[in-house]
Amino acid sequence: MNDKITNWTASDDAMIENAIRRGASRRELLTMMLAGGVAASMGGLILGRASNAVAATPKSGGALKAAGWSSSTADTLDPAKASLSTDYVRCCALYNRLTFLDQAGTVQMELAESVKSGDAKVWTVKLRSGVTFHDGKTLSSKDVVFSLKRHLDPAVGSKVNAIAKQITDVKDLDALTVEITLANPNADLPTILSQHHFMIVQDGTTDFSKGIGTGAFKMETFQPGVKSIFTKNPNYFKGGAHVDSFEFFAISDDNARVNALLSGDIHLAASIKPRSMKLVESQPGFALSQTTSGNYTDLNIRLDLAPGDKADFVAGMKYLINRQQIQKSVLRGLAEIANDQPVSPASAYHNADLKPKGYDPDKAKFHFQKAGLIGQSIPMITSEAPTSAVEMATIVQQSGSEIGMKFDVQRVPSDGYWSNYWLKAPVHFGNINPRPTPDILFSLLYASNAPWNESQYKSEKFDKMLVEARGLLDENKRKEIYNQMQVMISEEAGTVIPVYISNVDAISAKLKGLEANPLGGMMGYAFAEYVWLDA
Amino acid sequence: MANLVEIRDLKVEAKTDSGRRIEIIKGIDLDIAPGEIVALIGESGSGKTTIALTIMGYARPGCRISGGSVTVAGKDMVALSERQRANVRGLEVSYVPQSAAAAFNPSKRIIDQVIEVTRIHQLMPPAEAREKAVSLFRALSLPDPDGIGNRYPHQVSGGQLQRLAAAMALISDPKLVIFDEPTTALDVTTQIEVLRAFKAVMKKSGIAGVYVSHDLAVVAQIADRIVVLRGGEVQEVAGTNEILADAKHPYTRELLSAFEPKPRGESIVAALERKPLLQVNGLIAGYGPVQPDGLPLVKAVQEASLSLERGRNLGIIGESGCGKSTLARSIAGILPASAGQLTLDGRELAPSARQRSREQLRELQIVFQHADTSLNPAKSIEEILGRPLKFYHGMKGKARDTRIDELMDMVRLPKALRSRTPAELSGGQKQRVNFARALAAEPKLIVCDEITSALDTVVAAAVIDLLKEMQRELSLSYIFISHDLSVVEAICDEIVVMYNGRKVEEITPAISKVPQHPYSKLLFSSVPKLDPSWLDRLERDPELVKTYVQG
Amino acid sequence: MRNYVLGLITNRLGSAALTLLIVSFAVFFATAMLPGDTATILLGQAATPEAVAGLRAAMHLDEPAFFRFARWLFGLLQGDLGTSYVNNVPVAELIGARFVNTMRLAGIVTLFAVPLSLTLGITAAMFRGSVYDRIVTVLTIGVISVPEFMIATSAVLLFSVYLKWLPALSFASDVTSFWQVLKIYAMPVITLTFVVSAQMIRMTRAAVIDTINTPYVEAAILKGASRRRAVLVHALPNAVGPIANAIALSLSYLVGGVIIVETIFNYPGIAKLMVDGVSTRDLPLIQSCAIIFCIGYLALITFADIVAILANPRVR
Amino acid sequence: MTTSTTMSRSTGYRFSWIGMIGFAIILFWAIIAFLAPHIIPYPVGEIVDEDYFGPMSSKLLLGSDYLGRDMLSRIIMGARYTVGISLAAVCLACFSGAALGMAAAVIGGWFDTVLSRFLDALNSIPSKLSGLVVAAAVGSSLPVLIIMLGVIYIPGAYRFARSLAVNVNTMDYITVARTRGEGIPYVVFSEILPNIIGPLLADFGIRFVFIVLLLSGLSFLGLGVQPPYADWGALVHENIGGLPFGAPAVIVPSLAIASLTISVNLLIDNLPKKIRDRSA
Repeated sequence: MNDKITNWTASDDAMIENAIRRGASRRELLTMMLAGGVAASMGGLILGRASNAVAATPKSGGALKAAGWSSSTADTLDPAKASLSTDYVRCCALYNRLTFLDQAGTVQMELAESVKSGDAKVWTVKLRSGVTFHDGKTLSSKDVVFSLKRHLDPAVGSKVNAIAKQITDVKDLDALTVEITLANPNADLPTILSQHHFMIVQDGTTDFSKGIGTGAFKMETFQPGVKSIFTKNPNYFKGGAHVDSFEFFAISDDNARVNALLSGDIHLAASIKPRSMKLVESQPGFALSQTTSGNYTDLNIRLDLAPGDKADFVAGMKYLINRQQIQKSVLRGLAEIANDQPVSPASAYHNADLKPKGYDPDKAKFHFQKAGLIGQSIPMITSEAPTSAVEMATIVQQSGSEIGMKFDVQRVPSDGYWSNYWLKAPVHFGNINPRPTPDILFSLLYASNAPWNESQYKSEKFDKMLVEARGLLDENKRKEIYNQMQVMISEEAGTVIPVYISNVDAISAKLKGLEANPLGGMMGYAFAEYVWLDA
Repeated sequence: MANLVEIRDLKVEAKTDSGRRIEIIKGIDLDIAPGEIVALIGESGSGKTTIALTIMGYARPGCRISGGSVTVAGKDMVALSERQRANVRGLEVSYVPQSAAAAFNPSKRIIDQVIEVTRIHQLMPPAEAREKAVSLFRALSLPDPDGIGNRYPHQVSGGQLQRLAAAMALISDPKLVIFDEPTTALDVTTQIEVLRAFKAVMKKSGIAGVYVSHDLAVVAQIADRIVVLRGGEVQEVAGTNEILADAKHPYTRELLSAFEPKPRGESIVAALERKPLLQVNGLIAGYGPVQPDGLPLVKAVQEASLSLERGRNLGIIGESGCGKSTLARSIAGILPASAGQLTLDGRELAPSARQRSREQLRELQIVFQHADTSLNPAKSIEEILGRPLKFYHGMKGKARDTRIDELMDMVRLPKALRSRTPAELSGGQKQRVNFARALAAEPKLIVCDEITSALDTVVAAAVIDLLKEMQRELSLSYIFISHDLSVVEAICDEIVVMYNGRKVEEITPAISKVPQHPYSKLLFSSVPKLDPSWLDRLERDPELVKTYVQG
Repeated sequence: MRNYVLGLITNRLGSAALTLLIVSFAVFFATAMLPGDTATILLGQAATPEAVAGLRAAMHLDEPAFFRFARWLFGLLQGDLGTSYVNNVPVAELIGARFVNTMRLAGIVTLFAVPLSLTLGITAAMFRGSVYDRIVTVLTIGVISVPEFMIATSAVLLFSVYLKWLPALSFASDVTSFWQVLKIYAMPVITLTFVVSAQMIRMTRAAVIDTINTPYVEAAILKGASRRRAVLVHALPNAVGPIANAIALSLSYLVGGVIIVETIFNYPGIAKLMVDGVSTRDLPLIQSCAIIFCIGYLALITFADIVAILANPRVR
Repeated sequence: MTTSTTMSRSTGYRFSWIGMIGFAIILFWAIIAFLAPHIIPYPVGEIVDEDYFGPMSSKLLLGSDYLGRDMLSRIIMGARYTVGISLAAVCLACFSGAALGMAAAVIGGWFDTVLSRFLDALNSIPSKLSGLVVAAAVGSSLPVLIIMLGVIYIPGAYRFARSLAVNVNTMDYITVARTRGEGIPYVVFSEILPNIIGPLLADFGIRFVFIVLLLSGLSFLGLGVQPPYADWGALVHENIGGLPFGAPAVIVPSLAIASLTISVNLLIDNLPKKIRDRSA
């Protein structure tokens, strides 16, 4: 990073990037930077940095090696079951979706030529013609029907079963046309289909170990929990990847991952911890790539259990959590301060007028006193499983101790956390991965019947608004309703969302073409197809 | 004639726990002529082994030669470097250790260890060394001289190992051989063979020797000159005959007197009503898995029957492996008998100590040979004696303290030793504690398993006196197990001779001291006498020796 | 005599088999205690009750646990390690390559660590009380005192990041030359040699010192043998039993205890596999790994016992 | 060795200076651990430094950790956990291991066989993995941690104590005690224990080191003391990212571990000896 720019933090970089994504003009950006205290002459340099990927010309060849952070014997090539970052990366390399999201967060067509609907209830998908699978078979609508219907079968164990349930019927109209019928109108279907789990596999596939897809790479070696090696698919319908081969594996230890990058063993170390940034920055020939995609770790207070059944406890917690400190110390600036609702600034629907609550121990104390909870020991479940939750818990605990609130922080093992503690404990941490639309976020997390209703928030008004917005094809109206819903969550729900966490991938300077993507780090896990190695 | 060894004003220091150095050899002068055999005699702690080892320039760990000179064939071993000393060791002076069983490396073949000296000093090619070793084996009357070397140490008997150790010492044709109590660990019948072999080889090749021993009778057979040591100082030096006939020093006379037969003295209990105290009928005991007939695989004691009357003592003698200790352990219930009955004072005893009542256990106490291993080294004398008082008699506090003092008085131990641990006591003192512990139980019968074997002659005699005295005062009975005939004769009313697990003869010394059974005869005749010509005059029936000596 | 030795060895093998049985039961009960099952863990955040129930039925997890265990144990007796719950692959297949990796790493470490430890341990014993001995003793305690991940990370920083001599990761595959093997294994081998040697050095030194204080070593010195000869020829052969035991105990660590090294160097070994098994509640995998660790441990211990028996002419 | 038979009263203890240094360091850490809450300059959870992996300064004597928390305070509180947990666990392991080992040696027979096999089985599961399973099963509270660490090291302590006790058990004084009619507990604790206490203490020391290390190894796997507190091993691990900068946050806890484990061993190798002069 350039030393001359003072007070310019990585989060400022992220802000600019977001603005670019949302489609801000160059003039608006320069205004923003002036407000941030940066001289206009400097502006060009930063913009150059933020969008350097666009300028260079790709080179062909080379063997790309990259490391994610999690893998196990549960590694799978079945997109429906994909659960770890490594699964997503592998699926992106091997398969394609009907649609995908570009770095600006807008829907682009991939295997589909068009996804259209008149009433947002019955959708017609036209497929690209001439797309072939790795084994030479041609993509047809049968494959799409099979791929989508799988998610409805409980025996498959699909991760998106809850979302897929709104699909009531899928049928092939002809070889390249598929009709999808929804239970209720949903204008977001094209975005929903851009999620990684909706990758298209061959009709009738039961053995996923071969990884036969339409993607930019073919499977060469797949050892669950060890590594995967891919080779370039010469018949790729988009025209082929830049690199000849791609090797991906996971190094779960953060330091080991960074060290592997620094020693030149890999080109990309995904999702490094903020504390490792200093080291990467101190070494020449390496850079950081940051994505603010709307991932967040939240403190969940169940409204139906003590102490969350007292509204003042929840209100107090929202003042007690030191967002600034979490952003600065825990995440080293790699985060944006959030306002207790799940729609991040990366989304076009983010309500920028809703200001985050400031750190105010006195107000917090007032609320806790009102709730009669001062001096009581309140258990708070945390774990390494939700990102930085242990550190956040420590900070809340420390702030609490200054006003006489005792939090009994209990760190529990990561494995089993999601099934044993998340959603269950009265006060606990959760972590929500980015979802492309507010509709998905709200229906998964805040609707009265939401499967992951972290704080057991129940509001009939909210439910009605959700259904109403879903069916609306008028963008402005939808945005207005979503803005209101964000205010409701921020004020009423028991989820304290202190910051949106940026993902930071450390990369070798040789790796070019990496851009940010709202679906997550590593270009929404699909980087292998787009990047090239500069010799 | 120049002396082979000249020791002048030799001083050796030892380091104590506190790091203080104390002198354990306090200025010794000693000469050894070529071909002369000099005996160093004294009780343990007299410094006899320490002196012998200095001739090789060696001091055991923790010790150090602090002054004087030890000249061996013109070289002062004290002044030499470690490397130069190594050149003398094994070559000019060699060593026969007290226990060849421990001094042979268990994991190497005997022959390799015997000829190792020639290898170290590069004296001759291995093949030649082997031949020489075999001829030495023959000269030392070892059985199967050609094959014995290929065995491992555990595969040959103790007496053979001792002779093999001598062969190891002699193979380099040294000028001087140091024998460190080479026959102490052997049975008497075996000892004769070994002594004869040593004497023959030494005389034949004119090698000088230093013979370290505590047993005057053994030394008398082999040494030309005797040096009497005590507390690191020479008490008397004289020719063997002179010492035996006309000892000047009082300590020497004390040593000699231990050999005089003592009158047994009429037991005072003898006058009392004679009632059987212990009866043993058809006792069988042994080791190994139980066979279909309900008896163990290895029967160490076969059908032994004994009877002991109250106030009388029973001696059991025999050589190692005859089953005498097994018998003692079966009586005490340590090794439960497989068959046979035990009756103590009219009541039947269960075979295992675990099944006996506390009262029965109290009435029958056992005292072991090694006071070192029978006294817990981590406990003070007070604790050792106090435990049975508390356990059997529930004594506490003052009463117990008083009783401990009484017990120590009885066994003639100074009260100052109360809080000492066994390691701080001498061998004799330890054995007294061992005995006092048995007395603390106030038993009717004490089984004494070789309790004097590990003691020096003078000390052993004193312990025997103590036993007799206790018997008079407390009307005890003893079963006295030993391989040492003189000790048994000194105290017992009846003597049972055991051989190979069986009782071969029962002798009542008061009636007849002459054994009838051939083995008993052989055993009785093998006990060395103070007469220097005893060994040379002793004639043994070769057939008898072949039958009964494993040697 | 020969029969006696055979008997002793059979006895050792029998007790090893008994231990294995105990382990398989213990592992079964321990894993049965784990909260959550494979279905819920696999679904993670997506674990809705219906989804879990469906997956459980599909994976046959709805059968009683003991029944599953019995079936697994029965299969094991026929050499079948069962099928992973998680990805339906035979456990033997999952373990296969990783087991080879683990054994290879263990083998290479053994090749370095054992001679090193024996040399240091024996020489320290030979020159007991000397400055050399003190240095070795203090260094071994020092090395024991450093956490494994600290050693590993320091080694990576030094050799990979700064000096760039060695790769930071160790993949067992794509090895083409001996030089590459050396490079790839260098880091984990350095780390593990540090970790396992210290204890072996200590034990070797103690065992040799024990035998140095015996009459037969004194006898050797009195034959004119040098200190070196007395230790190497006379003391050492009799210390083989305890040394073999110490080595076996240390090496057993290499079979299943190297999770940290496997993690830091991304080495695909069997310890990491079991950690995965635990976090996904993949019972056949956990049980099979545990059995393998147990077999490894018992094989080493039993081997050491047999070495001790054979090295001792008294029982041979 | 030959020594004269006259005797003097034993007159006290001999304690080498190496042992004294070891003892002093242990005492130092024990006092720190005891006083910890009263002497920490900042609360352990408080972020006092804007920067992370800060250097030593007059404000933060040992610099700051990866979150900018005061390292000195964290190490002082860490002493409580490292010393406390390890000590409790090693006591548990050595006491029960030694008691079982001695009992097995004395009782023998099937008791010995079954117990030995069972503990062998326990020992054959790698310690970190059994730690992982236990923590996954019952969580990682302080008592669970101590019991787990203790149980993991029982087999080792058992093996060691048993092998020592088997030797002592062949001694005549044990036979004497048993023919006196003494029960197993007396034989074990009064007759055997005092004779093997020396080697047992040495074993205690080395096992203490192992437990400190295993505790830090567990922190690598995410198990251990509850935040904001951390034992030294966890401190090393959470700050290991500072190693390339030589940050005190990673160096100092490493040194603390080394100082404790080395001094425990120095002390145990050089325990005060009661002087038993056998001669004046």
